[in-house]
Amino acid sequence: MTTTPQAVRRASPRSRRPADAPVATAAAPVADPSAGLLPATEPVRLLDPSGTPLPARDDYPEPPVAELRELYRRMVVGRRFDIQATALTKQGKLAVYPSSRGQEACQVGAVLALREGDWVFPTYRESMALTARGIDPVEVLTLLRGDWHCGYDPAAMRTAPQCTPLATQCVHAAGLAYGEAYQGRDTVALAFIGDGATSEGDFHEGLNFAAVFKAPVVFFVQNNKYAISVPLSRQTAAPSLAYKGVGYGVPSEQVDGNDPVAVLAVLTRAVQHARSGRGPFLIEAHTYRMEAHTNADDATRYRDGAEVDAWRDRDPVARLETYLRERGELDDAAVAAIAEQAEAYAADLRERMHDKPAVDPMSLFDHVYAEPTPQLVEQREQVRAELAADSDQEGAR
Amino acid sequence: MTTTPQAVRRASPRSRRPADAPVATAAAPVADPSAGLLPATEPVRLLDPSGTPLPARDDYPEPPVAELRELYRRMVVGRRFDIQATALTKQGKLAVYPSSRGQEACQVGAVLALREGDWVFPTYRESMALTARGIDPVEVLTLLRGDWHCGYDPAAMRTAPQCTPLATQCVHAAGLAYGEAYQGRDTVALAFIGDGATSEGDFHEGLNFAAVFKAPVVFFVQNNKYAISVPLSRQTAAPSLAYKGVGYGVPSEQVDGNDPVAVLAVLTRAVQHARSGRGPFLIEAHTYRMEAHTNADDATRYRDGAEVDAWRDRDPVARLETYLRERGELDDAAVAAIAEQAEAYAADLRERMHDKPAVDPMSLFDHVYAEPTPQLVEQREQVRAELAADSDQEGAR
Amino acid sequence: MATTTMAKALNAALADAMADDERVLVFGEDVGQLGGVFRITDGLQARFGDKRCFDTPLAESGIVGFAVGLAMTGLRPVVEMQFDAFGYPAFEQIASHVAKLRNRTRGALSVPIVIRVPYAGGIGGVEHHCDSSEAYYAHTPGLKVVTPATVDDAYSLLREAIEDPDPVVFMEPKKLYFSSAEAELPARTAPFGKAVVRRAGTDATLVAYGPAVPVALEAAEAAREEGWDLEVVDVRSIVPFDDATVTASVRRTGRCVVIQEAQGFAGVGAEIAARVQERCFHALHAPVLRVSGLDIPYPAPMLEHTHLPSVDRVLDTVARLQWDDQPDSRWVAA
Amino acid sequence: MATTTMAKALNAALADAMADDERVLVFGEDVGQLGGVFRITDGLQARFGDKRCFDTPLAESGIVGFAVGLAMTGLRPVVEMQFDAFGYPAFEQIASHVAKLRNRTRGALSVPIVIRVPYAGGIGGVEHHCDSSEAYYAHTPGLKVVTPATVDDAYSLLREAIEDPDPVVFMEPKKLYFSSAEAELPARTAPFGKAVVRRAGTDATLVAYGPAVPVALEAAEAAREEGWDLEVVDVRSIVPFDDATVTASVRRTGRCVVIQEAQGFAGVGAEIAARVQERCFHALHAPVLRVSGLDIPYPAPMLEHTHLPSVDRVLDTVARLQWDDQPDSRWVAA
Ligand SMILES: Cc1ncc(C[n+]2csc(CCOP(=O)(O)OP(=O)(O)O)c2C)c(N)n1
Ligand SMILES: Cc1ncc(C[n+]2csc(CCOP(=O)(O)OP(=O)(O)O)c2C)c(N)n1
Ligand SMILES: [Mg+2]
Ligand SMILES: [Mg+2]
Repeated sequence: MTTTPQAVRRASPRSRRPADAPVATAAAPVADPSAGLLPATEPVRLLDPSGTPLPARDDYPEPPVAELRELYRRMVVGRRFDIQATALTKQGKLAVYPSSRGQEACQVGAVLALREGDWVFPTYRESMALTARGIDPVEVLTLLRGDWHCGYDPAAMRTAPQCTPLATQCVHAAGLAYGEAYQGRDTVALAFIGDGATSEGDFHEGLNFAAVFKAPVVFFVQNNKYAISVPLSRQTAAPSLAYKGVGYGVPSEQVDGNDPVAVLAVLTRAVQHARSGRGPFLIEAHTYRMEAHTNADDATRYRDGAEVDAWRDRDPVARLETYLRERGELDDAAVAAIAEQAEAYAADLRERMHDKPAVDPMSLFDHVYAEPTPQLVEQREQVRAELAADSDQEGAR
Repeated sequence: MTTTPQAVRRASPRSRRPADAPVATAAAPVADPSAGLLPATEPVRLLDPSGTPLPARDDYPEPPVAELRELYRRMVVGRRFDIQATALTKQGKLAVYPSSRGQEACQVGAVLALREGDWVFPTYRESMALTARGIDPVEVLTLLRGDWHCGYDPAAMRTAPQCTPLATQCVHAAGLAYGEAYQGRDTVALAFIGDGATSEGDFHEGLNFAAVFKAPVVFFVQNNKYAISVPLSRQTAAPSLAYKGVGYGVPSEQVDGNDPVAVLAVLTRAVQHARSGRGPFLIEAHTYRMEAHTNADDATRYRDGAEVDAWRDRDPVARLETYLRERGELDDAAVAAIAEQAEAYAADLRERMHDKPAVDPMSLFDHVYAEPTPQLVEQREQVRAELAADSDQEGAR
Repeated sequence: MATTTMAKALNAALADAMADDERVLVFGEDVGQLGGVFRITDGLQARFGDKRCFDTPLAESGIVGFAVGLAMTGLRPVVEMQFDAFGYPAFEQIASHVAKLRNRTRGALSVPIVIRVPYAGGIGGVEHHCDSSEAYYAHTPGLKVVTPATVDDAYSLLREAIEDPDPVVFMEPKKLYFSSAEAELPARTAPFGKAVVRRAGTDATLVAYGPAVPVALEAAEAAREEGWDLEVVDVRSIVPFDDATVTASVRRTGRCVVIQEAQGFAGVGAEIAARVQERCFHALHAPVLRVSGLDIPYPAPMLEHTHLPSVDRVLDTVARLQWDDQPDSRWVAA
Repeated sequence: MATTTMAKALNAALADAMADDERVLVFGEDVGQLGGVFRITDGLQARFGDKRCFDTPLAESGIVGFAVGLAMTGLRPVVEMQFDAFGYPAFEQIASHVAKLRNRTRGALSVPIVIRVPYAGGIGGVEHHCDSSEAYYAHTPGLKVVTPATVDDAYSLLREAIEDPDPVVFMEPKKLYFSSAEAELPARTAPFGKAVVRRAGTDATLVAYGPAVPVALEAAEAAREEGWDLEVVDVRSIVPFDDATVTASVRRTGRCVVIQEAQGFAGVGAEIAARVQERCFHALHAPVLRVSGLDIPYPAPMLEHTHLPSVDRVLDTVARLQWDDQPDSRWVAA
């Protein structure tokens, strides 16, 4: 039995789009040059925090209910995964884990809006997005367990290695999206980025390259209000991070990042926008990091419990569950079945994480270059000799 | 007789502002969070291209006529300097010269809007701004003649060394402006930057730091349409570069960069804005680089003469002259007197640039550190010995 | 004398510097309320206020460039790059401005900034958190580069760095943050430009710095069993470098191994080896050998021990110092 | 055989690579219509269209990062950093991504990018236009670093760089751009990883690369007057480095001087000197000496000749190779 969520089955990415990805030209000033570029002043929201639907919107039609059920399922599994991973740190099975609890709607919603052939550019925080994408959870945790840097095959999973140097993935996403379009494929690239990382130069350069080359990229800012300990007020004086789009000629939108229906709706439209050849799109999701930055961090040093508690009431999982129940799309039995799936997923992960993996030190030399240099061959022989001496010594004991 | 334009005499920069430079907080979404941040859709213009005044504006009152006359005088001297510098490259007295012909209104207008105690952060193109600032023209050309990197004393002239690594000066300006405010001084920093350089990460980081720390910086983009050969359409897909301000919570304006009256008016207000503690301001001036990027560049490779010719009709010097003549503030005699000043300035420069300066190779070791390291002392002795051997050899001949 | 850690000594150095000199400002990512991810700036904001110790936007080039501007106004910025590899976004500001501003302006402007870089590995950190980046800075004229290996040096070198009229890249070996020792603070140890003999010996000299110093000392202890009495020199100050102490030691012992944690190729250890053989050629009974990290990207935690210079690797190398005066068989031409 | 310049050879290499392999894209600042500030990309846009050779926004980190993304789709980006110091803004992308992507992903992703860097001085360039930045890259595992000194090597090494499965930092000595030679293009010379003996000699080996190679050759000519017959080895491929050729030469001659234009401290020359003495200790009659630029920021045009390794400085150094088998008086302890 596999407990990995299935990848969404949509049309294949290979497609008919012509190879010419036109380059944008700066428009001459017109009546309102920012028209269509500025975000709405308020985040898009389709459910209120209690799960009650708000008036329907033409611009953001509600996603099909089957997708919402799938969204719910993966969010539940994701959350269970997240809890399990945190537990593994306490048992010393993981060196460190950056939880994304509270950000389930963003992480899963973004992935669900994509086709299988699209590319995801995650940060270290996107573990739930990766599990939602169908990556083996053990491979998701390879980095944090410490047996290698990237545990999954990025090419096979159309998911870049989780990116730690902040914002650097933004330009990769622009390049990849442009390269795909250049080769006639209608792939969309989705770049995750945090609120803090928008301050880095590479965020600017990534947006700008994507805009100038009309690359099909969705830049998805999860504004979880903190960069480790630093609150948003120290990152920007802008009205909101979404207002950065206009400076690149990139349309943008804000979304309630704890409203799973709105997240999926906004992401779906942004992905369509990108895929249709109209260039990049910027989304700022307002959400909250419920846990500390990582298990090694102590969030009580910089924020108080009341703030965290207030966000508990906006829990994205409960919100979607309420809504689906109200609509009659989910009942106790279905909820229990999904919870069971999630438990099985966690149990499987726990079991497979039980033993320390075997890592071969000689593999250190395998992937520095396609072929090791003579210098590396020498160093490899030295390490081989050291290891042999070690095992001789152990044998002698 | 000194032919250096006098520095503007205004109030001294030391002042009464309290040492607390408050840090901005991101505003919660309100009705129109971009209100007051977006630029007007059209560049501010107070004179039409022929020099005829346009209807007066409350928001940008015309600067006092004495300032306009001084502006004219310095523009004429600046242009003459620029022509002289270009001539010096042909005579092999300068290695290279990036002309700013066509940008006189921007370069001189910006400097005139400042007090003596304010700081200027120029790029390699700002030679005319430097002469307008009262820096000895020979010292302005030190960099390009090649006897040392920065020829003037930046601390004394409150003018940073001309900056070549593009956009890096933006963060320096933010730091300096904040540091001055922190120490209770009401200094404003003006950072020049080109259209191309706005694509660099440091432009983003500089604007953001200035905004978050409410540092009194005016970011002045001279959009002269090209970055060497690369047209603006390759730099951005934004409606205009001024639209970048809102993404940082920084108000912005566009100005006709070939309208000297508008440039001075807009800069004056922006400087006031900054000095009053309201944080940075972004200006995009639409102008044109009449010459090639430098004398070493061949602009015919990437733009046609018709485009250049069209801009000839928008000449900022002629525009201001016409206007001042129409107003009766300038007559043939005054124009001739200024032209004579400019000639004298150029003649003096020519003369003083005639001889190759004496540069002492031993000075190479003087300013790497406050005190040379033992390694540098060793290398200095080696060079001293080499030079001694050379001069022995020459003596022997 | 109280027992204290290197982390605490660094914290004390910052606090004392801020108390003694109003111009000192401490800023960077998470250095304010949080006190830094390693708590090196712990308590500074509470004690000196959020104008003197503060968080910035998350942008290293911005942090360093902002410091340049502040230094131009006479302030003394001390900035933190949260981890080694996160100094790279600031590389242009460091190499083209911080290192050069004094020179470019013939001394009219100076940039007495301290850039603190927690560096190197051995702590099970994930990728990009364990680089040894000192050679990039040491190769850049205009920067001073120092790195403590002891608790009192941590305090003293940091105080001196803040007082120094030149920009200093202050490399803090992360794995030694929580090493502790008896130390009487405020301590003042040997100044910049001085290496220190940490252990006297007669048979060979181990030259090391930062995280490699404890490895060298441990190796020297272990070497006694093999009958070798090794001297250990702690470089401390990479730029300026103390040729005198190092060459005096090697001339005495006649043999030398240079140890660094960084990947070897074109690292600081190469410079030291090159200098030592230039200056001590006739005293050497064997080539100057090097022990360093492998020439690979810093590996994942489970493999880092294979990468890091170990006591065994040092001893193996010492064993190759041609004690029998026979050439190293590895390099004998076929 | 026709006479051609290094600039033209590089241009031909790019054109031939683009003609042979559709995946090759050339981009950067001013490389399109202008053909590059040194005209290395001249005519490529006209011939191959503006989808295959194009200008980008002015942002080096963006250029390199964009290339990373393109390479992930199977394309072969060749990017230009307009001048050496303008590669620094891209340093994080180069050190943390380009160099590491293959390793991080156990080979699942690779980044066969060529980063062309016109470097070094001797052309009267203003500040920030003349840095020798090769050591920063050579010290970064995962990058290959090559630098031609001859016209046919310029062609051949660039073709090979573009074909190579690994990222290559291709350092182009600016002052040799307009040096010319007889060359039959397309030429294929020795592959990556091979040094070449440019001049045979018996008394000492000069090891040099890039802009220092002509200096070494000229010095070797001049040395004949002094009675020295010098061998000159052109390194060409800094990473991977050809130990075999260099050590074979030094074992033959027994003496070695390493010449580089970059500032000396912790540069590539230090690595070469360290390696040579490690491997040739018993063959050496004198320490391996180095000639390099001074440890100062690159100076203004009127002073650059004092900074640059000159023929005289090389000869002075050769003179110190202890031809009388007496120790260098400079280093004799007081
Ligand atoms: C270039 C760089 N600088 C610093 C860091 C250290 N660091 C890791 S996460 C983090 C905070 C990021 O905040 P944000 O972008 O809001 O993302 P979040 O962690 O909240 O998801 C910092 C400073 C880094 N990884 N990369
Ligand atoms: C970081 C960096 N990259 C590249 C260059 C090379 N360069 C010098 S000027 C220039 C064009 C700048 O254009 P723009 O910002 O529009 O200013 P302008 O020259 O038009 O005044 C370039 C690419 C540089 N100086 N610095
Ligand atoms: Mg965040
Ligand atoms: Mg321009």
